[in-house]
Amino acid sequence: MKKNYLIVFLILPLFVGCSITDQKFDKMMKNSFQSKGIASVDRLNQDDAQKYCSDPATLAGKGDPNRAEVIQKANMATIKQPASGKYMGDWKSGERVAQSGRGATWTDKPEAANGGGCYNCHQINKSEVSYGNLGPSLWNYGKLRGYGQEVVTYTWNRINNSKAYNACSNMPRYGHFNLLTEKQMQDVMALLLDPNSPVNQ
Amino acid sequence: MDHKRRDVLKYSVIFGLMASAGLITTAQAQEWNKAAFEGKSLDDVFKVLGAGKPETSSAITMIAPDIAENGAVVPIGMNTTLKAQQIAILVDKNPSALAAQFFIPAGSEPFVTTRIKMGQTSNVYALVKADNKWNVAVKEVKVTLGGCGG
Amino acid sequence: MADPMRVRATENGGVVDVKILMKHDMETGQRKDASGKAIPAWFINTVTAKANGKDVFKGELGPAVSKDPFLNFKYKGAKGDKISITWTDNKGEKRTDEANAT
Amino acid sequence: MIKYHANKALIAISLFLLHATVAQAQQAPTAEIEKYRAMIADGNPSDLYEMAGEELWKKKMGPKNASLEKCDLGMGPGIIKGVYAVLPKYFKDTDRVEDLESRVVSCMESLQGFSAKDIINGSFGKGKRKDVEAVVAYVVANSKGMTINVSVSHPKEKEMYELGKKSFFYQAGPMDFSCASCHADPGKRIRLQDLPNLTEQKGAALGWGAWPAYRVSSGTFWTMQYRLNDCYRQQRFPEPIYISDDTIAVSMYMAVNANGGKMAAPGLKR
Repeated sequence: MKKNYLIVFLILPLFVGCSITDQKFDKMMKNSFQSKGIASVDRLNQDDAQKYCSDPATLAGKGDPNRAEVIQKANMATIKQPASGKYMGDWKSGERVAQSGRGATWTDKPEAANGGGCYNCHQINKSEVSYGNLGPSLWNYGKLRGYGQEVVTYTWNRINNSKAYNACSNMPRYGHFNLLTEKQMQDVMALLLDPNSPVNQ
Repeated sequence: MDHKRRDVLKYSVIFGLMASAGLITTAQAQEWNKAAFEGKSLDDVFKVLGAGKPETSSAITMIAPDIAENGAVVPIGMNTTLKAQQIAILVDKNPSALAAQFFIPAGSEPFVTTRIKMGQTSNVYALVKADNKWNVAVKEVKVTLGGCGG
Repeated sequence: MADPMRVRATENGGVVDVKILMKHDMETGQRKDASGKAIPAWFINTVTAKANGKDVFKGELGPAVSKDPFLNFKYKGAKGDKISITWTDNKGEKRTDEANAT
Repeated sequence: MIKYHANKALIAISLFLLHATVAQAQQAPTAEIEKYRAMIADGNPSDLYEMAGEELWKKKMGPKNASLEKCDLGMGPGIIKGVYAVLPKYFKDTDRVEDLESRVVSCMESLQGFSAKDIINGSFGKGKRKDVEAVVAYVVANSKGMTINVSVSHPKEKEMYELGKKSFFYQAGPMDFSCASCHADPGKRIRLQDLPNLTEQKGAALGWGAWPAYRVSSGTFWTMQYRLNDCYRQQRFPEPIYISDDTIAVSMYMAVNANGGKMAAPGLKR
């Protein structure tokens, strides 16, 4: 292990000019954060996708496409289809999940239910005027795309792990990181894909 | 920049002491219509104030936004051509309808603005007593959820 | 002791425009602290304004008035008027500050 | 309207079209929010913190019974006017790049004898930290309207900027967020709140130039340190330590990007 690190330290500066900054950066991060509540410092450890998407060049569209594909495949492999085979829950509960932006911060209790925070970034039901635009509008989601199994599976997968389709998607991986329960995700599915949901009127 | 404003300010503190020394009457400081503020509904408050069924008046202009970015601070005010003696601000869907009331002596303008809390989207009323007659104006203010919501 | 308020008064065409900011938490009595205990109501309930000793405005506030309350009113007056604002809260605490109309 | 085909391009196009029409319909509520902001702009309760801060600046306090009037915030001892527009900056005596809050804490320690460690371990709005916040309000108000002009001429300033940039893009935590997730594109919003693009001058000037601010939702005055602390909380990160290098580095990144813009703080925010 130690030997490997040594080699990396010796070789890296030849290729990457900023490795000194990298070491200083790691030290700075280590010294600048503390665990609080459920948010412990190990949250700063990055997985492959997070590493890849922390490079401004990647965000500017100059990332390595092969690496992106590897990340997408790995994330696709993490997605579990619902054990019961049931994709749709109750759209009314789904609306509540979409409205709430709570959960997973150091002020949240571990046992408290998380929200999806969907309206933070998406238009969903038109009657809610306070919505963000970081993500596309989901108004008439099912009405526009149809209610077929392919749409259902795609939507389920996107909610579970958006990085399966786009390595640097801005959408949280709700299933992958257990941010939402299976039932909550079924309810959000219904909000988007139940023909009776106000979203599809 | 702000220094002009600051110059205007002169502190004179220690009012508790003045009150206890009888320099102001405590009765004067403590007139507060408890029953009106404890009224739950609009009608409760109208009743306590003796406003009965106030008439809707176009002579009252409400100063309020259509949408409030946060319910903790909603600017509400009113202006009127009526000779207002008393002005009350009420919020239909707050736990207690009356937010504040104001008394306008002769020589003061029939105008006031303040900022209130609103728990949810609601109609807001400006109730005005002028020439011993009660008038009212209404406006809906939408309260939105904002930020990350966490 | 209560914190000072900020009083600004500007005369224009014989009308003095008075703007007041008061430092107060305006607790509604409906919030709970971290341990789930209700925080008791604590709010300014009366505000009186005098110009050169004469009453020019009176307000009765409920707990639905925002934290750090703001009030704006107008009266017929002149530059140099001495404006004195006093608030009282439901615990009997008081505060008076003064400003001259400019 | 459009029938579903298992065709990603079609989905993309329909999303795009939908998005365009939605953007237009959205203008109404945001325009109303602008009106709301204009209505509360006059009468910013941060004035009350400013007044308290001015008193605290001049008041003799602490184990050394001294005021802060000899504090060098970056333009020489006691100079307040315009100083917030040139911070963060490198200080020789502490051999560190400091933001305003870090510098005020340094002065409270060196001039007044208070323990910086105690202030760092404290909480926002409480104890000595409350005094720092009031002093910040007072100092910041004295740079209102001035041009942001933060230096990177010292090597440590340059380095702090680079570290801040790296941190700005550092994605981690259970929601995969970095500062850049929300603040690296123009025209974005969370709910109805505009998200300034902090990677370019115009957005950085808007963002950096508006804080510290009185926060309407909590009814408190938020310094930049408080603002950043809550950004990291919402990012689902662990807690940044008060006036730690990371918080100053990220501030440095935003401030330098904002150079040339106007300092509009103390602001009034949702």
